Amino acid sequence: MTDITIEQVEQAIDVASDTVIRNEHYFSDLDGLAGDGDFGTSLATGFKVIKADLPTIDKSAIGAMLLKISMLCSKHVGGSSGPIWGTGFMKAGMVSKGKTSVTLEELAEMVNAAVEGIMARGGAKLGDKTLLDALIPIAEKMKEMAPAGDAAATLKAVTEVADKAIDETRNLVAHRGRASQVGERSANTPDPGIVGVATILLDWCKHYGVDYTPTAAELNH
Amino acid sequence: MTDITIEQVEQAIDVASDTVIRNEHYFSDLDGLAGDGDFGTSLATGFKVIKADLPTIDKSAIGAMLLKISMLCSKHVGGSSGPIWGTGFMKAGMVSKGKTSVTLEELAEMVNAAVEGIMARGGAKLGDKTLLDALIPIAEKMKEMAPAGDAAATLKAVTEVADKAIDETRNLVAHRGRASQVGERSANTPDPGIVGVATILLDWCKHYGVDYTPTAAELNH
Amino acid sequence: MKKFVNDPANFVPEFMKGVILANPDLLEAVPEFQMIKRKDRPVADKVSVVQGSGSGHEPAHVMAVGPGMLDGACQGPVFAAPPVDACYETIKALASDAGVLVLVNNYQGDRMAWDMACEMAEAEGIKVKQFIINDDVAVKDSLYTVGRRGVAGNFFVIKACGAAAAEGKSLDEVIAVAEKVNNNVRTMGVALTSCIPPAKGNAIFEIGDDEMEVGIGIHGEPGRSREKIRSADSITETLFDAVAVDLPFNSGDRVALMINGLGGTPPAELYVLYAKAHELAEARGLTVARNYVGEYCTSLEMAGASLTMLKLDAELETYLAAPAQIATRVF
Amino acid sequence: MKKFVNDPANFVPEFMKGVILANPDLLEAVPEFQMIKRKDRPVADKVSVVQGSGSGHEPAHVMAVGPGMLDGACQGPVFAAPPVDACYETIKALASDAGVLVLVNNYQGDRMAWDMACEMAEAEGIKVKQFIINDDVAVKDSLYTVGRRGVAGNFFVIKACGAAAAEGKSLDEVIAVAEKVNNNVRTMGVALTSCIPPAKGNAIFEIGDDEMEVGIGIHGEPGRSREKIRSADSITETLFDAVAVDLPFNSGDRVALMINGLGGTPPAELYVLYAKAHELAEARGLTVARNYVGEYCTSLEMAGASLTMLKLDAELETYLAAPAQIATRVF
Ligand SMILES: Nc1ncnc2c1ncn2[C@@H]1O[C@H](COP(=O)(O)OP(=O)(O)O)[C@@H](O)[C@H]1O
Ligand SMILES: Nc1ncnc2c1ncn2[C@@H]1O[C@H](COP(=O)(O)OP(=O)(O)O)[C@@H](O)[C@H]1O
Ligand SMILES: [Mg+2]
Ligand SMILES: [Mg+2]
Ligand SMILES: [Mg+2]
Ligand SMILES: [Mg+2]
Repeated sequence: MTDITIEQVEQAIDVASDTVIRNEHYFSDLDGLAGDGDFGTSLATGFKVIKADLPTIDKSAIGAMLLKISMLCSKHVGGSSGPIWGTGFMKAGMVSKGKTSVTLEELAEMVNAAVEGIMARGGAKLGDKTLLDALIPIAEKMKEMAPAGDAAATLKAVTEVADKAIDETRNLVAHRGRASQVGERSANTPDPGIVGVATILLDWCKHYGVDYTPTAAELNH
Repeated sequence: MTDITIEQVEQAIDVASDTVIRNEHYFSDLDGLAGDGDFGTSLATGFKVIKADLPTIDKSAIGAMLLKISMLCSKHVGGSSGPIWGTGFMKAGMVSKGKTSVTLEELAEMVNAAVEGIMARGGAKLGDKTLLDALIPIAEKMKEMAPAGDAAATLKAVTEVADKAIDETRNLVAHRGRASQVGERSANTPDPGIVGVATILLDWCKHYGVDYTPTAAELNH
Repeated sequence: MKKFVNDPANFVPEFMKGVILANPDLLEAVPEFQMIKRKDRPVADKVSVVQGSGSGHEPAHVMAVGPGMLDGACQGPVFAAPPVDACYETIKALASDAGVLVLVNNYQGDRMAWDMACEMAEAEGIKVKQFIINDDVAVKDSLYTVGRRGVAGNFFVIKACGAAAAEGKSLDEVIAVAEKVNNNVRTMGVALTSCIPPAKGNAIFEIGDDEMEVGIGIHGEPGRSREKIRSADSITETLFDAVAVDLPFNSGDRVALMINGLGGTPPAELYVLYAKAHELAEARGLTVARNYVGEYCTSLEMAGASLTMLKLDAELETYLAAPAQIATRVF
Repeated sequence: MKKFVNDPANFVPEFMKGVILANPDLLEAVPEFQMIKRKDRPVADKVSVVQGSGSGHEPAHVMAVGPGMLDGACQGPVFAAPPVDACYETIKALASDAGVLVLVNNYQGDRMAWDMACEMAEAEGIKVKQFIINDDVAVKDSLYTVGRRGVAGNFFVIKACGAAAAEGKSLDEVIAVAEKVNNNVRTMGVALTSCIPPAKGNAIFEIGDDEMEVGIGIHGEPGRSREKIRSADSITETLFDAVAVDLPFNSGDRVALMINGLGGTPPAELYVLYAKAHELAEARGLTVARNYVGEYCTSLEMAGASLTMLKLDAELETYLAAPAQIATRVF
């Protein structure tokens, strides 16, 4: 097995940026069902800047690059997503300080740090119907599979986790974010954050030639 | 010829009070055509108190009684009519201080004092489409007829003056009071103040058995 | 009716009661005459400054009673002059050896009521004079109407006269101050919505969703023109130009600039207007020495604003800077 | 849209510009971060008190910057949290040896933004702490939501902390003051109308001509109940009772009582509410030691009001009485 290089991380982020930008209106529409309809725009606004700056930002190390991306989120991403995604990149960056490449196990630790950071930041728990309902099981799955060192298999597995999370949380009531203000009315709508995470993973699968057939309607729209 | 006693003045005011009270809604409706529709109510509110207090108020002299009535107007009559009618009674009272009866010529002086007071108070001139368009010619007519000492003939004459004033001012534009705010739209409406004065005079004719047939529609409604 | 009101007939006495309960040390009421006065006035050697007009313009007029402002005021019903006897009793309650100055906004009802009240008070030997305020440039002055209305500029006349009276100036000196302010202050307003007098229960005029009334009177009197709503900056230009050319205000003048909310317009919007008004003043070469942004003379819940400018000199700047206190306060 | 607005995208920077132009000696702006700060702050030996939240609540939050109040604040878009970096830059701009206290109203967006900003600032060695304000009794506290919202009670936390900081109290001492105020202040509001965020262009919620929303949030969040409009007194009873039983406020307590206008309700109506609230307080055996009637925390042009009560002790009374100054002023 080979390590994941900073170039690969940069590329993955570039691909994710395209996903977010392409789905701007779709993600906002999903947020509009129970939330305030700004999720797609907030995220896309930030990732447009990230994609534009990516070639030129500090790439002395993965950590440095991720901390810079965190800064861009904190400046350009509005709503809750700013601090949520900014925190994720920040925490992942802190555990990858100085590294120009990481093992799959180290990547798992980065994801785990991001998840714990987001939980601490927003106080959401598993089942609150937030993107953590995808990220928490993803972090566990990565921890479990990382030792085997099969990046492709791991990507496919976490994509499936995120895919399933969409339908598993669909009928829940949101307890965080704007969607929580409408209470019961947030049931029977997908959580846009979870859909966002799953869509990024699905695009990574496509990009890296990992074939996976999603089940959630939002991934086949 | 005999003088006009304080009892007769009191009675005339009592009759006028009935006129105002009976026409409360009609006068307000007329004011509503171009003004703010409060004339009838404002006047009636005051004259209800005047009629009630009349038997008991200071009747040591005509002047004292009229000054007291002026006070009641200043307390209970709203809108412009409070100071207008209050001023009229005040000025008439001041020139009849200490008198328990007045000659027709003294009565003419009282009316003239009232008219001058109202002109000074509100700054309206002949032709501004206010009750002064009735009162000014009335004062002149009384001055002219008083020496002859025929009260009935004088009453009939001034009633005719007021009656005519209604139609002579109908097409004018109001330059004073709330009606002046609507500018041109105040044309082709009768001035409620003039109608009020004419109606009181007409009722006095009826009360004193002076027969007069009015021409203005508002006096035959 | 989207209003906080009990029996509409009690609207005025009830808000006045609130003013008294909120200012127990400073003010006292004479409910019979809908009058509010300073507890510590009159005093023999100081001119008393009083006012009284229709309700619905709060903080004008009773909420403008306090040290350095009015010594007393009486309220009429919403948008209607107070009865003559309330005006008379207000003069009497504030009568002092130095005299009473009545600041009358130029409306026929108010003028006649105060004129008669002053005559009655004088007949009793009370020293009293009236001064007529007419700062509204929207009305084309004319022989055939009562003329220009008194609107938000009233605040500056009160503030300056209140300060002069507090200094112990004589009645004639305080009147001279009123004259100076009134001769140098100009106002024009714009309404975006109508308003609903509680007792009436419906709007005093109709206005379309995309319309505004430029030059509106504070009782909803028609203004200069009914127009389509424009941008805040463009509206501010219209108000500023009308005011600036009227005096006129010339390059080099030091001015006080006020954006007054008509009741329904929130603070943020008033500051949007102020930003533009300030720039226009500077572009004209004026120096904004003092500024006022808030509600000074409202028209119930009407959405809208007025722009007032006062040309200053050293004397007026001192009077505007003098300490003062009224019911409407922040802390 | 019956509003004074230019390009809605510029609404916030434009009203902030007005605030700066109106307070040139006191305040300065950092437009890039929609921040306004005191010109004479930070100083090393004094705690800086800062805040930042969505716009549309003026005078909260940037208009509450001034001596004895906030030292700095940043604004987000209308009804949306400021970006993390604006919060971070605000902390940095007011950083002092004594430390920075961030007063955060309890909304997830604000909390997360300030939490991350504080973490970033601390990472740079800046001494900073947060305090969460949540005085809105309308929200039933719960494990499953962010909990009670911070509303008009925010004013009292700012006022007391500002006074304590001005006195030179330490960061922990100022936080203790914030805690005392927040633990003793309760608010509930009612909306008669909705409001229109300029960029949205339409009402944030629908409400019938004869309806009111009791327990409204300042962003139009649904409250406790949608009801038919009742008399001012009856509405005041509902607000007062909800507030009074919550703490609870007991006979013998000295309190500060606030009637806060939500933006579209004029002064007279607020005093009608105050009159009743004051009577209810006295009927409960409370002593109203200080009162506040006006606009402290608005919701754009929403017609409505909130009632806030703060239980006082000697320390808090001193802090509320301490001199202070903000953009929103009368004279
Ligand atoms: N406290 C939280 N912790 C983690 N994720 C959250 C939290 N609150 C909201 N989210 C995620 O953010 C998404 C909404 O993002 P966005 O619309 O930008 O936030 P806002 O609710 O402020 O409008 C939700 O779909 C949810 O997945
Ligand atoms: N300045 C004035 N001088 C004399 N009479 C006047 C004047 N203004 C109005 N009036 C008379 O008063 C009548 C209206 O009375 P009222 O409705 O009580 O006054 P307002 O115009 O204040 O509502 C008018 O019909 C007119 O005859
Ligand atoms: Mg959202
Ligand atoms: Mg009338
Ligand atoms: Mg208002
Ligand atoms: Mg308001």
